[in-house]
Amino acid sequence: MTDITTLDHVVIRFAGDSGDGMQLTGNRFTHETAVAGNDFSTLPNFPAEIRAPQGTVAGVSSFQLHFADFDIRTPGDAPNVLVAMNPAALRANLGELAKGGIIIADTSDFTARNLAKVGYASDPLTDGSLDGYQVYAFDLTAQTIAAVAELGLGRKDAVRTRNMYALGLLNWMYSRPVEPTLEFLAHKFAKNPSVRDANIAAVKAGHAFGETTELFATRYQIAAAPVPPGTYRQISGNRALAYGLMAGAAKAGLPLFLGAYPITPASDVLHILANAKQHGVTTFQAEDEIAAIGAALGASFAGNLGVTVTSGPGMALKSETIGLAVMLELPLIVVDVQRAGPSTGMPTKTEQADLTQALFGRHGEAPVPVIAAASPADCFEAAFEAARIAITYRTPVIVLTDGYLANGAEPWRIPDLASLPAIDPGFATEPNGPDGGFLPYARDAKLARAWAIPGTPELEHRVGGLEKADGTGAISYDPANHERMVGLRAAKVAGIAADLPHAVVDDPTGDARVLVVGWGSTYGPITAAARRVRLQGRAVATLHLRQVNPLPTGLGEILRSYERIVVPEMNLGQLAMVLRATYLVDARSYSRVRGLPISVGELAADLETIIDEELAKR
Amino acid sequence: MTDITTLDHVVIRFAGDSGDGMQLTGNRFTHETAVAGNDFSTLPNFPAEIRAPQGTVAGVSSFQLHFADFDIRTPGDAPNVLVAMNPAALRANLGELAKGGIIIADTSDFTARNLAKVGYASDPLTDGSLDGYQVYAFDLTAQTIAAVAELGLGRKDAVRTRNMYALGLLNWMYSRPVEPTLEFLAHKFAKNPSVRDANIAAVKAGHAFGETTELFATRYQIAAAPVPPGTYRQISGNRALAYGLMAGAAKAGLPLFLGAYPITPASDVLHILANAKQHGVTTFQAEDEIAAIGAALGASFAGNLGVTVTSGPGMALKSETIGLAVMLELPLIVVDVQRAGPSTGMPTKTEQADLTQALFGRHGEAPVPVIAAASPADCFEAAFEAARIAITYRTPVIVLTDGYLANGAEPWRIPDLASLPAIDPGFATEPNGPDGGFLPYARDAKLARAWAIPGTPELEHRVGGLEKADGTGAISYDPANHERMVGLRAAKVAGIAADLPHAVVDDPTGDARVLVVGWGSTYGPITAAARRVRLQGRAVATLHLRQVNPLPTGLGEILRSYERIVVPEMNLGQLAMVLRATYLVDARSYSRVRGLPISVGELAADLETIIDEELAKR
Amino acid sequence: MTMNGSNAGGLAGVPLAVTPLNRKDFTSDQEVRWCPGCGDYAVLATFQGLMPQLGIKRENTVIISGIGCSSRFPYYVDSYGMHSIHGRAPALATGVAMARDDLAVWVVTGDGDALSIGGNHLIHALRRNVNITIMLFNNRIYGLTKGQYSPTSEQGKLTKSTPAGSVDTPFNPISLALGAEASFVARTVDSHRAHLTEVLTAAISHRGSALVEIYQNCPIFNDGAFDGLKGPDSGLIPLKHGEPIRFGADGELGIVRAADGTLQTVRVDEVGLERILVHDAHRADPSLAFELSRLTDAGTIVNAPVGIFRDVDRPTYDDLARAQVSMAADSAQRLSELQGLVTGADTWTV
Amino acid sequence: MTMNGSNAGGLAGVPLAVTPLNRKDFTSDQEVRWCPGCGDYAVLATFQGLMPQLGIKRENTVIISGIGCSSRFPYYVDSYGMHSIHGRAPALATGVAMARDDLAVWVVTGDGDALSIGGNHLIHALRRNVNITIMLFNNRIYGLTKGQYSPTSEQGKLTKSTPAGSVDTPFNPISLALGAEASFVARTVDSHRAHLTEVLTAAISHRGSALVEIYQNCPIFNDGAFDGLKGPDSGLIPLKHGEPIRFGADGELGIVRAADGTLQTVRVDEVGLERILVHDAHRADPSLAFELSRLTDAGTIVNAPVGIFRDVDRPTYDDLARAQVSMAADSAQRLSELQGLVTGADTWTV
Ligand SMILES: Cc1ncc(C[n+]2csc(CCOP(=O)(O)OP(=O)(O)O)c2C)c(N)n1
Ligand SMILES: Cc1ncc(C[n+]2csc(CCOP(=O)(O)OP(=O)(O)O)c2C)c(N)n1
Ligand code: SF4
Ligand code: SF4
Ligand SMILES: [Mg+2]
Ligand SMILES: [Mg+2]
Repeated sequence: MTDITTLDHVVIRFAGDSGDGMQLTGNRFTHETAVAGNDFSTLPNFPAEIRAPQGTVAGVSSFQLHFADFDIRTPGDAPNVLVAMNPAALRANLGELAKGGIIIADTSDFTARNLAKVGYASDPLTDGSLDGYQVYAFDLTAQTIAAVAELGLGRKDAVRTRNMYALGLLNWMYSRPVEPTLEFLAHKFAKNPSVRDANIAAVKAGHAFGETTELFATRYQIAAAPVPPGTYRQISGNRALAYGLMAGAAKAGLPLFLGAYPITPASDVLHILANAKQHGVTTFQAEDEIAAIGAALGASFAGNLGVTVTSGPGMALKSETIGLAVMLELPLIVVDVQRAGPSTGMPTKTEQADLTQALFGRHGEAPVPVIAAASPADCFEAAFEAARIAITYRTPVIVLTDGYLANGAEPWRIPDLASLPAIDPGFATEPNGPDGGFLPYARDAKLARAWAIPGTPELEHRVGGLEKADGTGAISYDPANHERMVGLRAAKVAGIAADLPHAVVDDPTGDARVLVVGWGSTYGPITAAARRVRLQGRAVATLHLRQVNPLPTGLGEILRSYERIVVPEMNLGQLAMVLRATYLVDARSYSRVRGLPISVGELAADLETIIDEELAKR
Repeated sequence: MTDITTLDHVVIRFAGDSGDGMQLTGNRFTHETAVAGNDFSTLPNFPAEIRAPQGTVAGVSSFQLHFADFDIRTPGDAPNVLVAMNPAALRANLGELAKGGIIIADTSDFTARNLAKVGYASDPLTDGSLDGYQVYAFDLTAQTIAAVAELGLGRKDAVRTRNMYALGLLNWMYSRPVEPTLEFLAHKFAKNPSVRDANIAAVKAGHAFGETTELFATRYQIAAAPVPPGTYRQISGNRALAYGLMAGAAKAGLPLFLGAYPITPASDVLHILANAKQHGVTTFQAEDEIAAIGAALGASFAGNLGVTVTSGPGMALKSETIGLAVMLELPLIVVDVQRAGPSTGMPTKTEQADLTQALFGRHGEAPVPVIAAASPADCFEAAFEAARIAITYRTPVIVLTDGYLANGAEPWRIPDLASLPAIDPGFATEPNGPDGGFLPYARDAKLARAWAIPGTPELEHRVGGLEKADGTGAISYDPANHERMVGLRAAKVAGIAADLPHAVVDDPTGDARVLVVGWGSTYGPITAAARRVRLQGRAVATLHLRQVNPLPTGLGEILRSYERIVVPEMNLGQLAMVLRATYLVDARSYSRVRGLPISVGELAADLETIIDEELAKR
Repeated sequence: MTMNGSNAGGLAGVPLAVTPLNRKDFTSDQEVRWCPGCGDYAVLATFQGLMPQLGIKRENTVIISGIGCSSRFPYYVDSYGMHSIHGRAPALATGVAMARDDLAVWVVTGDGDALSIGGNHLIHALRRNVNITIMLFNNRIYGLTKGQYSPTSEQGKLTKSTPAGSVDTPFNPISLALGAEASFVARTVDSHRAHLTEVLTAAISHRGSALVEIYQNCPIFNDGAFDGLKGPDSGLIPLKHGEPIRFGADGELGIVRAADGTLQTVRVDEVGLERILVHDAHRADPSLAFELSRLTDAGTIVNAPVGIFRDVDRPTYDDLARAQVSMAADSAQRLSELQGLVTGADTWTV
Repeated sequence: MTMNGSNAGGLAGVPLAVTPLNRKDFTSDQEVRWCPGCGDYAVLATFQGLMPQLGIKRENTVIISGIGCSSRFPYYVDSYGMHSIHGRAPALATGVAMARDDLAVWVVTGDGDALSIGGNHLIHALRRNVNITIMLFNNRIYGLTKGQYSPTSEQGKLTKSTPAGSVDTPFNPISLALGAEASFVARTVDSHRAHLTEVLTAAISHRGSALVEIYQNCPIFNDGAFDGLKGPDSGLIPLKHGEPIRFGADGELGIVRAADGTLQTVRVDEVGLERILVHDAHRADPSLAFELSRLTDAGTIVNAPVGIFRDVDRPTYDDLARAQVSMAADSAQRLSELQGLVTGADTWTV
């Protein structure tokens, strides 16, 4: 009999060729994990090439899943378990496996030729080089073929089901229910019974293999995580973002218009919204990023909620039109799903280095609110908030997410849309001028200008990129007017802070000397690292910025109340610069620019050193 | 007899309809001023419209000239003398005339209809509203017609020469020689003797009118300014810039390639260089700004010095390609002749609000050196320096000037090109790899990479926007390599500081508590204001930044040694932000965003208040 | 093609004015600021005269322009309007047209705006067949930036940026549009009020992208660019659907298809009227229109066909895109449908 | 048009290799990373085979690409190369070609890269007639971004971004290029090695911009896009200058100019060979080439002319631009001339 060991968290990475179905396997295992009540976080990793040659390191596709009995924040640094479907998968991922971790390897592809292809002189499964790990190596492919033999599939199709065999085995190992997957497969392959039956048989056989073989000494279980009651689903950042945009438009009663040009890792937002046309969503795949934002701005002018989604190189191209939107003072949402730059950089890798571009990447004084999502699910909130601000303040809003958030997934308590706050577009419908005329640049208390859409009688007016006379919006070259308008546009954006939650620090013991400030997706690693640090008995405070422009009220006081401010970012210190300039505090950049999320372990260790340094100063 | 009063400086503004030839008049007077040995600074001001309707305020064209017996830095805030050729010119410019200033008005156009056109209910020349000024009103047009009558010109052509009549009069009034202008006219209209003779007659008649009439109580003279010996010419910023680029290319032995798309106020650089093809300059008027910089970068790849020139909206469009140049590490000069933004803004007005765009307007970590010219003539130095840095460090360099520098002019001691430092492109000609291969990303001591141009045997290689492996330049997705390369690119640019003069403060008495820091064209107003402040007996220090990235060595120490740091900028505090973030000093923005140079008088007065405040704190 | 009311027309869906409008209704309070004598004045006046005739509501008229002298146009028309950024008007107008089926959407642009920086948006709007009407003011020069050569300037053009003469072959805007699959392509002249009115009316009545090239004189930087058309042995070649293509002072010249397949100019009395090529603007294949576009001179313009080169029906991009989109009319219903999507199929409850 | 040495040729000025090169010389050390079965492999192999035949120095070969699967091409060829940014390769190549008259400049681009984001640079390079040779890999899909529809995809295309079918009319790249005044326009197919070699050789030998559209299969996202050409009653229509235009398995079909002036497909045996239209690629007027381009299907491609549609001589932009530029060979001389300019005429001495 195998023991059942209880763990609080596990990180599993499934790795194989692009064609091996690792993403599906990972997603299914994630779903079972979710149903079992664990908290989780996932991160897929695709090769840069569309289809790199089979069996090469460049062609390895992987899916990492972190699940636990507590609320976790990242997909984990180092996997505890590596499922390697071939030598390339082992080669590409071994370096990151935790010391003493488990390796489950399909020996079928470990031929001399395949080993040589990835630079193994001898078979690592047998040459002792994996002695520090728990290795479970067996011919998973052959076992799968045997299991599905009677269903009459050709060899190729039979081999295709080996990912399900692996899934069944993992299900057994981590005490997950297989039923949801069996149902899923029955549904997915309903039109192809033999493939359906083979996949089902493979899952069951994998599970049975765990059950019957004596290979595995231990079986694990991870208790459910205590989460607020509600109905949950798994959601990726790109999907949450798309839904948040739709919710914003719906709550404002506006049609949603997306202008987009495909670009990794933002394209999925276009794909998701293109599939939602029955919800009042128009999508326009433009000829380039400039046309995409241009059409979105045109749609806003016409009374839609205009949105454009892109990544770094596309953001650069949109700068000029964002400036026009600043001058027109029309709602517009510009989403930048950041990837590693500069230039084409590493398109499939993550980074946070577009913050200063978002803040400053326009000519002239062109202030724009900037919102950054903290986690995959938070992309919904960020997008919804962007819609609210854009519409209420008649302003372009930039939303920053990144490749890590876009493709990563986590459980999400599904919001009740009816209870989200309504957004009032407040269209002008009547003249607002003293003499019965219309003043398109007359402002309300929030400094938002009057917004009249075409089709509204009596409110005909012209907007444009030339400086506007205060109130009338006529062209003006008057020096004093220009200074006033530059000031008004800045004040309007700065004033949004009044409408936002104040800055909140998380300092459970109240006596931390070190404050860690983050924005965007570093939320996960920072929160997880702080937890570790605190578990070690050290005090540390954290503060997360969802809105980078304007910065929240009260931030300065909080910053000044700590002795050391650490700002972990996947860039060379962009937020740190802003904090230093704004508050004259010695915020120090903790910079990691590797195309990867910041490592929780490394950050925790570094924070401990820093905390100890500060303590030593007393 | 008229008295001759000696002045140390005068500001004259010539104003008339676009067609009245005010620019020519101003330029000629400037030249005579130069020949008389005065220092000077000029600022033309064109209407935003190509040809606004005659006699309207929008159609007024003016030319301001400041000349003095000392070295001056700006074209002056408020003119002492206004030459108004019609009611519109008076209306448009009176507000800025110094209290008690001189108005010379041509009464010919002061008809009821023309007055009404610009909103005058009664004739200001006679209704007493100009009582606070010295008004000289007479029918200049009629006098001109009379003077040229015998030369047989039609009325229209005769009227056209009235600007020369005005010039002659001013020549008399300020004791300037008329001979250079007579020569100039003889040359300019050589092919059209009757026009030539009429213009010459008009100049002489204007001069004689001053001499003979008793209208003018005083005549003025301004002594020559003490300037270093040398041969001088008058030069505008755009021309100086063009020559600086040519000098840089010539000293490096490279052909110069300009890719440009016309845009105000940068177009003249294209025009000037298009006229210099016999000096190894290729100009390419591209289909847009993206193609312009693309072709320039292509030309650099091929071994030319690639340059592109634009203004704010065009800069926004070039962002993506600047990022590519950062990755390719090739020489490239990007000139932004700033104008008032955001968006189309006020194209004919000046501003300095593209600094943060220059520093940060790209996705990813894409550091670029930024040089800003201080004065029209300094555009030569700035451009030459940009060429040196771009070529030596293989990097794009951004040069910032602005509309005020571009069109303004000042005397320039013509440099001896032969004695300028040589620039070594240092092309790679031989393999540099361990195995006889070529490593395009191998670096020298300055971290500049090896640059081999097409046509060089054995050094074939590929560059591109994807992250490069250190040394080999092959595509790399390796996290550690990416971090290293991001760091190397940043270190290379930061390292340029080692190659530049250290920061220098101007603090004549050594006991100033207030330091005024400027960059770009605020150099003029800051220097002039500091002079005034000092003449009032107050101590003030100034520091000018020619290079904004990297900042010069020693700047932090200087900043920290003053009690108050004031940063006058024609933006909302962009340099102030950088200084605060970099040095954690309380640099305070002195912001004037009016599309106009900062007023010397206003700045001087404000500085005095600030200095007194600081003194009061003791 | 009816002008309004019919589903096929460019203005179908645009509400009709309740009381008749006049040209003053389309005159804004902004002072017109073109140079004296600029051809833009004539086009503006014609436009303001034509708009009331269309019978649509003023507030449902939108004019989007780029940057250039001509692009100041929207300021002077009292409708909804946008003076956008250089070259991007077709992109902005695409968004407007997709968002709303009840607007008449005009684009105003210049030869630099449309064909230099904006060339890509133009050709894509044309191929998509977005329901917009584009007035391209072709003065063969950059006016606003004070006189550089443009992509329609003749080779050898002496300008500030080409002191030794420009060296590139100009675009023929009609050929380019036809190569880009445009469904409606026409040419007219600033000063020919009746022709301008006729062509613009046909253009706005066309459902889909309509490109109208307007020869426009810039007296300041390119004066007389179209004066060659007035010389002897020169002139406009009027294209009228279904009629033989004749031109010259008395229609004495005509176009025939020669034996080698090419189009050639002949004296009508020499060959006989029946041999003169009959214009067919509705032909599905754009080749004839393309051939006719080549009768335009690339250098100094001495001959140029004017009128409608091509006018064919093809579903518009925005109509087709709209047909894929739907939205619950009731907002609660919309929200509940969205709730269903957001919730998805794979949920669990804690 | 001779291949080299002659002033008129596209490679005139490019130095000749001293020792003969072979295909290995044009193979870089980078692992080729396209999907198995991708049509790009075939084009690369043909290109590497063709390069040594041109006889020019390897180091004088430059390949500039944009972004897309096809744009990885330069990495695999051991010449000078640049993998630039999306859509901008023609602009970069224009700079290279203007800066240097001794380089063979190739541009590699895709249907998205060249016709979507890069459309404007493409049409301007063509009208200018810059001496570059453009290989446009048309797979009618965005490969690199994993399968969205492109500006050459047939209407109704189901892709990730158009789950209900795309609604826009595609570009016909040949028609577009001809509308943009291109002097050399051709089409070929990835897998037809001999034809590809012939067309590319003619293209690089053409002095001026040469656009070569290459039908390229993307087995992953648009597999079989050109399989229609292999069906019964379908196929390529080979264009050969000076020869009657015949196609079909045994050349049984041909193109004639019908009485109404249009081109039509007929059975050769029914009308007689003498009535079959003879192709003339050198005709100054692009209309015939344009008409032929329209024989390409816009939907599923069942028929498509291949070969050289148009090949006419016209001075190149870069040659003309270079002719205006001069520079003192001696650097001191250059400096002293510049000193004269910088000093100018209006000086004073203190
Ligand atoms: C991005 C950008 N680049 C350049 C300019 C400068 N610019 C304004 S209008 C124009 C060209 C105008 O020519 P055209 O479109 O022919 O219009 P016209 O003035 O002749 O009517 C240029 C280059 C600009 N405003 N924005
Ligand atoms: C500015 C910018 N926008 C978008 C992208 C994303 N992108 C890369 S390639 C490509 C299209 C590729 O299609 P195509 O040119 O047809 O090349 P293929 O991959 O099919 O060979 C896109 C949209 C990018 N790299 N840069
Ligand atoms: S510059 Fe030319 S096009 Fe522009 S307003 Fe003047 S005349 Fe018209
Ligand atoms: S996605 Fe298509 S075009 Fe791209 S490499 Fe794969 S097969 Fe070729
Ligand atoms: Mg024009
Ligand atoms: Mg493609």
